[in-house]
Parts: sequence; structure tokens; C-alpha cells
Amino acid sequence: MSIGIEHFLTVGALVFCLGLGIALSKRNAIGVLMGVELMLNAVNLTLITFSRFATSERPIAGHTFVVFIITVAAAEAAVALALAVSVYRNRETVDVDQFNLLRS
Amino acid sequence: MTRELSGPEVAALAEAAVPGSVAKTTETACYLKPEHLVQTLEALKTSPEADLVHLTNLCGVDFWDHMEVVYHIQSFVQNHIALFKVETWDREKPEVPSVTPVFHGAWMQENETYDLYGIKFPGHPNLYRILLWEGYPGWPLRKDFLSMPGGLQPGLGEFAGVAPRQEPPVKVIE
Amino acid sequence: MDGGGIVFAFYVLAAVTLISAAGVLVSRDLLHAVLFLILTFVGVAGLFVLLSADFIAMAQVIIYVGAIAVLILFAVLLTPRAGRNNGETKFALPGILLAVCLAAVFLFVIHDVAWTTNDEAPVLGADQLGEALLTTWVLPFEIASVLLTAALVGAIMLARTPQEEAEDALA
Amino acid sequence: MSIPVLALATDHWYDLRDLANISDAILDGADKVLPFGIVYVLAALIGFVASFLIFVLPSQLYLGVYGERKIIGRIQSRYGPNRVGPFGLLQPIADAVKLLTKEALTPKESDRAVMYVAPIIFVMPAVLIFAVIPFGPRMVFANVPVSLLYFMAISSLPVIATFMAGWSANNKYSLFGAMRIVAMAISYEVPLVMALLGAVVVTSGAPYAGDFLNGLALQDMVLWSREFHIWVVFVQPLALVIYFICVSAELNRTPTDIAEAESEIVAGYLTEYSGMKWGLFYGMDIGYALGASAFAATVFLGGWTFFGLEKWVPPWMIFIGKTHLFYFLFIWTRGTLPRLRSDQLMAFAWKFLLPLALFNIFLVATERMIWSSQDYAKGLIYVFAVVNIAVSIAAVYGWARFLGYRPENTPVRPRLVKNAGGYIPVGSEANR
Amino acid sequence: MTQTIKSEPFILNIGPQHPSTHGVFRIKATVDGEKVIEAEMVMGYLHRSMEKLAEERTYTQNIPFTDRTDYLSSMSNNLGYCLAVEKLASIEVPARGNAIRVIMSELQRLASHCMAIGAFANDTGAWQTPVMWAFREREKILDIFEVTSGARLTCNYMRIGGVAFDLRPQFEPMVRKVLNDFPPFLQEMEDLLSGNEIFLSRTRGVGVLSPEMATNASLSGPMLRGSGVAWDLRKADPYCGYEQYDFDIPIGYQGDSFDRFIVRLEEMRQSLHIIQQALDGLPSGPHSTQVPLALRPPKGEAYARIESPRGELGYYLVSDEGPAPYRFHIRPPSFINLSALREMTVGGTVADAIVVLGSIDIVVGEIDR
Repeated sequence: MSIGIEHFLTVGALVFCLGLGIALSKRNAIGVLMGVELMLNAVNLTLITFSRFATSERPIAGHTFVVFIITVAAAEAAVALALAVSVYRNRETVDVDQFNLLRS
Repeated sequence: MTRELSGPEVAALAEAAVPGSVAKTTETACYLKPEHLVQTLEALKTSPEADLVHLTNLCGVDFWDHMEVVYHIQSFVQNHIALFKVETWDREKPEVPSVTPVFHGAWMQENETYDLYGIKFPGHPNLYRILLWEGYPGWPLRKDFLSMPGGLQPGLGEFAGVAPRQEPPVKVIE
Repeated sequence: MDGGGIVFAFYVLAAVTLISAAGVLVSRDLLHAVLFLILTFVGVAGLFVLLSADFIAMAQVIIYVGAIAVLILFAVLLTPRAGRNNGETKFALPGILLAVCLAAVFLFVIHDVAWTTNDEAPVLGADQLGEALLTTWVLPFEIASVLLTAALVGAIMLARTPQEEAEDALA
Repeated sequence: MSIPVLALATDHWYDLRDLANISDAILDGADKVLPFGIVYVLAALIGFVASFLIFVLPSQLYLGVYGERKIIGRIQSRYGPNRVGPFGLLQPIADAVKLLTKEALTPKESDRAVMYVAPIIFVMPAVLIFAVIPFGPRMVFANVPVSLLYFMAISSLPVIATFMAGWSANNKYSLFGAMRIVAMAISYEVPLVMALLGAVVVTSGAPYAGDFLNGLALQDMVLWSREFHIWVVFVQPLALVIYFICVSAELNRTPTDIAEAESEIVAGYLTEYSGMKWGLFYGMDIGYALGASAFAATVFLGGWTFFGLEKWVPPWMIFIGKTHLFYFLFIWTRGTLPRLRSDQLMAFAWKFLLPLALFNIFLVATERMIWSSQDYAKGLIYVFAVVNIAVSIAAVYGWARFLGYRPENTPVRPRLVKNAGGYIPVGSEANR
Repeated sequence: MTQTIKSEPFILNIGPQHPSTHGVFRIKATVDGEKVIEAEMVMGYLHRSMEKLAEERTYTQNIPFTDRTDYLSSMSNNLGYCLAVEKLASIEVPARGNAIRVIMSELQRLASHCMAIGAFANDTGAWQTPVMWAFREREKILDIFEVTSGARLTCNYMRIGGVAFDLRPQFEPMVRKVLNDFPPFLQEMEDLLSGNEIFLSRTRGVGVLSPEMATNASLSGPMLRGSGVAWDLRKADPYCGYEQYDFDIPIGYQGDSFDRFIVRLEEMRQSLHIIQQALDGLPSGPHSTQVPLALRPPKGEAYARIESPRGELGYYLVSDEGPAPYRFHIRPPSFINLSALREMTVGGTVADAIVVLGSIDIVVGEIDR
């Protein structure tokens, strides 16, 4: 029995879809954020998998991408959480259903 | 040495500050009229010759028929201490105006006096029973608190061979 | 990638990752969801180790668990009790259906494609990564630093209260 | 990529200078009788049992519990435990028995599952930390090339556990502890990493036995101090100071134990814990402090080397001695210093430690450039050491002055007057 | 868009069982995050109705009650009560009795301030070390009390008209030893705490009281002197012959917690100085005047006060010529010093509130009586 690229890709795909489901279904803004983080993580996993298994001249490119994604995810988390806190402060809710200021 | 102002001296100061504020004068104390109390103490606190700035002590005393609130007020610069008293004759609803607006230090002591004597201090920002709990029956430091059936009174009545204390002027509440 | 140890480790880690990711989806308490999320991150870090990406695995734990998850916990703390419900919106069913469809497509693609793989793991240490970041990818690297600064400033500005802004204006 | 370590000891199993000999002998023997694969499990077990039996458990019981109480007792001019056994030596065992027999209460309104899981999660990283610590030339359980990062990653996990403990108890004091620990963990991680970066910059890439050292591996940092006959602490004194402060903040040791500040929030996140659940937190607090001490001994104090003494004395004993020496610093500060307020602690991390750590990186990077341009001349590192010590002291003092440290403006004696009177403004007491 | 900020203030009960409330005292603090926005004191957990009980005991029998109010400075409490009775009944105390009273109350001040600064350092988070060092020195004073009065904590040593017993022969060498041991100890505490940057940053500017506020809130003792008001009853209204001794009043600079701490530390130095003088000039003669057991003071009232370690300790007695006081009122310094607690804590953090409470140096037995 051996573990190949398909196994890792399967895990990555499932985590991505779970993240997507969370991001689409959750009412709480922080919950949505968590889904997005999960999706990013799944992408990281896929990138590292390709970097490990693919025959490429520069396999380090996958790692580099992951570093950038982690950076962007950290920045995104900080900004999104600041948004959630400030939205809560102004609207007294973090329910995404209630974010309807643009509706006339 | 701190000079203990005699009653007439204190009364003179109080009359000079607020005319008509003194109810009566004894050798040591000056009895103020309750309605002029806050005004008089305020005036004496700010006047430089009286300079009564430090409300050292505030307590109540129960004399069976009436109750007194005693104020010892100290001056730092003049280094003298004055003794004021206020009488209240209503045992059911005793009331003495609060001096908390003038002396913040009266906050705790008036609460304590209210707690133990039941004397209300109108003008106090937050009058509550500070040592006992809300709903405690009675006012423990009043002389008629827990007067036992059979005429026993609080206080150490006698030693052997000594005449008993005289009867209180107020009927003991059973 | 053969060997009983690796197979065992993969299945354990995959199970941890998937079960805790599912836990994020189903848990009603936002705090439990965050804790499941942390467990997912740790599981993904373990998978990174299996893929011989040690540096990335450690960075994953340090940044995701040590920083982002703690940040989310902090945000959960800052929103009062009423905001800690992790329930679903009315779009929950279509959203989950979409995710399931996407998963089916993904799985089909993954198992249908004949992947050409090399079994020899490339040597990818921290030093290679550093060299790549500072030579080939130096422009994105710099842009990322600008992005981080912008995020820092933006987060501070967003989370400030009008009172604090007024105080700063006076100072 | 791993560098061949000089075999200090002979290969005989009875050579106690390197305990890896014994474990190798056992594993070799086991490999001949047992089926394939079992030996890997056995190796892990031996590593775990040996490191716990030789180092963690005795250190924890006799330095962490008994020694700490005894030393703090002496600091406080009292005897400390002296009743159970000779000199009170059985006190830790009595403590453990007492904790085990106590009831572990769980409040009714608490989040039971999280509260149950929190101590378990708290224990796991404390055990995992010791996997990468090199006890001797070959006595390292997992010689991963990024072991320094591994330590950083693992040490960020207990924060989650303490947060879970504080949150789940449904107690206001616990919640305070949880809030404080989360805020503090974010703040102190930053200068901690920056300080360690200075040490890594010094050691990584230095030539050793025809190869270059990997600064992210702990074993290579030890080899660096062996090669250049100097400990990293002399080149990076500022980094050690920052590391010590940050790590004591992360571990909730007393000058910075705001998460369980006894006089303020009773016991912080531990308020509702009792029995062995509390005991796990207490014991593993010591375990983390020992892990941090072992890490500091490895990175900054030269690990198992002692200027050639390691050829005669077992290296693991040198290492344990250094670890205990560093742990003594924790006990010492615990016994002497008051606690900072949480906002002051946060300001200290961002306003004081972080700029100093950045300055330290700048300094050491400059020196690293000079050093590599001089082809890693051995004498140059001593010059750097002298320069760095001087510059570090100057930097700390100067930055403190810049931030408003004015001890001479603080009167420590009150004014004296002869006579009583009213308020005396400052400056006019002479004529009273 | 509404710009209202909704934070969730909640009530934090600091006490009644809390490591830093020095007994069963409770601050009901409303906190917003770490910031205290409202503080309410809840007390009375230790109320023993002493003022009522004292109305049923003779004047001499009441002396042990005064031990139990401020159990950390029982000698001073005895003294204050005895002075009030002596003032009421016009009793003269012989010179030796007065000198012994001065020595005892100053030793009591040393012991009490030891406890105060130790517990204060504990409240700032110094893990037990200062309090243990202070206890070490306090033990020596308690030993002296034990030799002299037979009790260590609740001494019951003062009597109306003097003191209970004359001094034992080993008294003087023991006091001399304390006089020798204390200056190094005070220096030690100064080295440990006054110059400690952490201690300074925890206490300076925390719980600042302006002199006007301190006076208006009827504070006394080190609280008042820390705010820069030179007021010490030993100077202003000397009792027991304090006017014979040379000493200074230490006063603070800005009225923060640190000023109260250094004032207490300096007061200990001055106390040592007073004890030295009193011991050198200890007069011979009777230690007490004879007072009838069934003392019946004439009708009237008396208010006598002393400078106890915590502040102005007053006793207000009303006599109706009976064998027991008609009214027995204690003016407890730490109770009234709490008047300013709310003003000092609101606006600071919870940690500051603990430090402020420690700097007031409360004794719950005296607050609740």
C-alpha cells in the first residue's frame, strides 16, 4: 500500500469543499472567515503536494506560493476581524444576513 | 496641643457665619438647627478663622426620648476642634440633613449611623445599610433594640448593692 | 511514498483534518468551531511534514495556530455573547449543495487524471526557499511586505472607535 | 545535509558519556529478534522514556517542585518543605498523592468537554518540546533541520489550551485570565522570534567540517559554539535577555504572570480547576519552563559543550546542569520581582523589547556581513562579543532613557516636617 | 449609520473571599474590559456589634474588645480607649506608665507597618518575599509583646490609669535588639522595593488623592500624609507625653500609592527614634495609678484620639454615671479611609484597584467592628 498524489489531492479537495460549504452557509461573519481560511489552507496543501510530486525544474515555486498565501491569509484575517469587530460595533450584529445597508 | 473649642466659642463662630443657626449651647457643644446645618458647616469650612475642614468624627447617640448626631470637626491650620450636635426628636422617622455634599468623609459615617440608628440623612447620595444587610429588623444601637420582656434593659444595670438605673422616659417596646 | 509508518500517519492526519473541518461546519458554538479549526490547521501541518515541507509545516503552525487562530479567538471574545452563534443562513442548503457538487467534480478529476509523479522527494529546505524568495520572487516578496503594512494600518483604522479617533485628533 | 558529529565517546554500550550507545545496543539486539518495523516504535519509546526518566521527571519533581519551594523559601528567609522525608525530599511525591486523591470539580455551568480537554492539550506540547532538544552529540530524538522553528511552533500551542481552560470554566476571573493570555501571547511572540533570529543569524552558514551550519537546527547551534569556543550568549547578550523576558511572559512566570495573577484575579484561568486537572497545569507549567530553559541552554549557553570538558564529563550532565542553571533564573525572578500590570506588560513588549530586538538584528546582520567577508576568522567573533556586550548595555540604557526612565527624578524618601499643619506644597517644607 | 458604541460592562465581585482583600471585604466593581467604571464597597461580613456589646460591660471589661477591632495594632487600640476613659474620669497617668505606653504604641506601629508594607508589596505581585521579610522582623516585636503582656496579637495590656504590669527585666535588651535590627531591614526593603522599576511603575500615579480630596474625605494617618498634608496627632494633639520626644512627620509628594508606601517606611524610622528616646529616658516610679474597679465616671462625654498606625483612632464615650459606658463609639481609621476608595479606583484597571486597596491598609476587623 502506498500513498500517492491522489490521496493528498483528495484531502485537499475535501477540505476546500468543506471550507466552501462553511463560507457559504454560516451566518456569523467570523464563521465565514473561518471557512475562507480553510479554503486557503486546502489550496496550500494542494500546492505543496504538487511541489512534492510533480516533475518540475523549480519545485520550490510551490513553497514560495504557499508562503505568499500564508502572508495574504494573515493580512486578510487581521483586516476581516477588524471589520467584524467594527461592524459589530456599528450594527450590533455580525449576522451577514443583516448586512443590508446598500439595499434601498 | 489641639484647642477644644468650648460650646459658646463654637456658637459664636456659627452665629457669625450663619445668623440664627444655633439652637442651644452647652459647655462643650453647640447644638445646631437641622435646617441650617449644611449651610453652617459649609460656611465654617470655607471661613479662614474657623477653618473647620476635616470632619473627624460623626456618630449618633440615643437618649431614649431623642437622638443626637455628633460632629467633631477639626481645623488643621488653626489646630482646634469643634463639637457640633444636632437633635432629632422623632423616633419613628428621625431625619437629619446629610453633610455629605460638604464633607465627603461623612459618606461612610452617615451610612453607618443610618444602619445602626435608623436616622435618615436626606441629601445623602447613596444611603444604605453598610454593615448589616437590607431588611435587618430594627436599628441595633438604639436603646430600645431587643428590650427583653420583663423590663430588662440594655446596658449594665448595676453592681451588687448599688441602686438600679432610673427608669427610661420612653416606654419599652415589647 | 511507501512504508507502513507513512501510510498510517497519512490516514490518521487525513482523518484528523477532515473530521475537524467537518466539525467547524456542524458545531453550533462559535468557540468550538474555532477550536476545530485549530485542529484542522494542525492536521494540515502534519500533512505538510509528510510531504517533506518541514519549514512550511512549522510556519503553518506558528502563523495559523499561533497567530491567526488566536486572533480569531480574540475577535470571538470581543463580540458579545449574542454574536457567538454559529448558525446557518437561509442559503445554507444551496451553499452546501454547491460544495458537494464541486467536491464530486474535484474527486472525479483527481481520480481520472493520470498524474506523472516522481517518487524522489526534491530537496526543499528553508535555505532554498529563502534563496528563491530573494532572487526569483523578490518582487512579490516586497509587495507582500507592503500588503502586510497596509493590512496593519487598515486593521488599526477599522477597529478604532470614534472616541479614540477624537482623542488622537486632540493629541 | 546533516553534519557528521564528532564521536566523542567510544561505541561501547557501557560508555555512559553518550547514552545513545546504550539505546543503540538495545535497538540492535531487538532488531535481530523482533519483526521489522517494531524497532521504530521501540526507538520512540526509548527516547521518550529515557528523556523523561533522566531529565524531565527528576528535574520537574526535584527542581521544579521541591527545589523551587526550597529556594524560594530561602529567598524568603524561611525553611521551605522539611517535614516529609529527609530534608523534605519526599514532598513532591506527597503533593502528587494529595492531588491524585482530590476530587476534580467541574462547575455546573461550565463547558464540560472543553474544560476536560484543556489540561490534556496543555500537556501534549510540553512533552513534544523535548523531542528536538539535543542532550548530547548523538542524543537527540528527532534531529529535524528546522528544530528551532519546531520549538517556536510547539510553544505557541499551550496558549490555546490555557485559553480553553479560561473560557470553559464560565467564571469571570477565568475569563479575565483567558483574555489576558491571548493578548499577551500575540504580543510576546513577536520579540521572541526577533530575538531568536539574532542568534540564528550568528550561527547559520558558518563553516564547520567542510560544510556549512544550518542555523535553524539546534544541534548545529551547539556545534557552532564548540567550533568557535564561545557561547552564543556572549555574541548575543541582548537576545538572551529578550528571550528570557518573553519566555517568562509566555510561560506565566511570576514577574509577568498576569494571566494567573493571584492578587488580582485569584488564579486566572486555573480558578475553577482542582485535583489532578489542576495538577497537570501546575506540573506542565514547570515542564514548559524546563523546556524553555533547555532550549535557552542549547541556543545561548552552548548546549552540551563546555570548552572541551565534554570529552571527560558526560555531555548530557553538562547540558542538564546548564538547564538547571537557567531554570534557577526563573525561580530567582519569581522570588524577587513584583508583577507588571497587563497594559504595562503589553507596552513593554511593543515599545521596549521589539525595538531592541530589531536593533539587535541590525547589529548582528552587520557583523555577519563583516565576518563572512573576513572568511569567518575565528578571532573576529571575540571582537564581536566585546562590541556586542558594550553596545547592548548602551542600547538598553539609552532606549530606557529615551522612553522616560529617570530614576534620579523619583524621590524614594518622603519629605520631613517638624510641625503639624495643613497642606504643605512641594518645595516649601524647609521653613516648617 | 449609528455611531453608538456598545461594550458589555459586567460586574466583577472582588471578594469577599479573595486573596487581596485582607479579610472578608468585597468590592463590587463594574468593569468594562479591564477598566473599573464603578466600584461599590460591601462590608459587614465581620460585624460583631462591638459598640452595642460594650454598653453592657464595665469600663475595664471593654478593654479586650478594643483588641479585637484592629487586631493588627491592639496596643494602639487599648491606648485610645484608655485615654478616652481617663479623659472622661479625669485620671492622671504616672510618667512611667506614659513612657511605657509610648514605647508600646510605637512598637505596635512598627509591627503594623511591617504588615502593611509587606501586604502592599504582595498586592503588587511580589510573590511573598517582602511579606515574609516583614514578618521576620514583626516576630521580634510580637516576642516583646509576649514577654510583656503575655499575648502576642491581642495584648490587652493597657489599663485605665496606666498599664497592666511593669516591664520585665528582659524587655530592655529585646527592644534594643529591635532597634539594632530594624534600620538594616528598612534599608533592605528600600533596596527591594523603592528602587524597583516594576514596583514604581505599579504604584506611582496610581490612586492619586489631592490634598483637598484627602482632607474632605476625612482621611487620616499615612493616607493624609501621603497627600502632603502635615497632620500627625502626636505632634498636633500630643498625648502620653509625645511632646517630649523629637521626631519628624513624613509627608508625600503627590498622594499616590507609592507616597503612602514611603511615608509608612519613613514613619518606621521615626518610630525607632522615638523608642530610642523613650527607652533612654524611661522614668522610674509606679506604672499605673490605682483606679476603682467599678469605675463610674461623672456624667458627660469625651472624645479622645490617638495616631494609630492606620490613622486617627478616636473613641467617643458618653457616660451616664453608670458602671458601663452609655455610648461607646469607635472612630475606626481604616473604615473612614475607605471613603475615598471609589474616587481612587474608578478609571483605573482592576490591578490598580487591588494596589489602591493595599495602599489604604485596611483591617476588616476594624471596618466591621
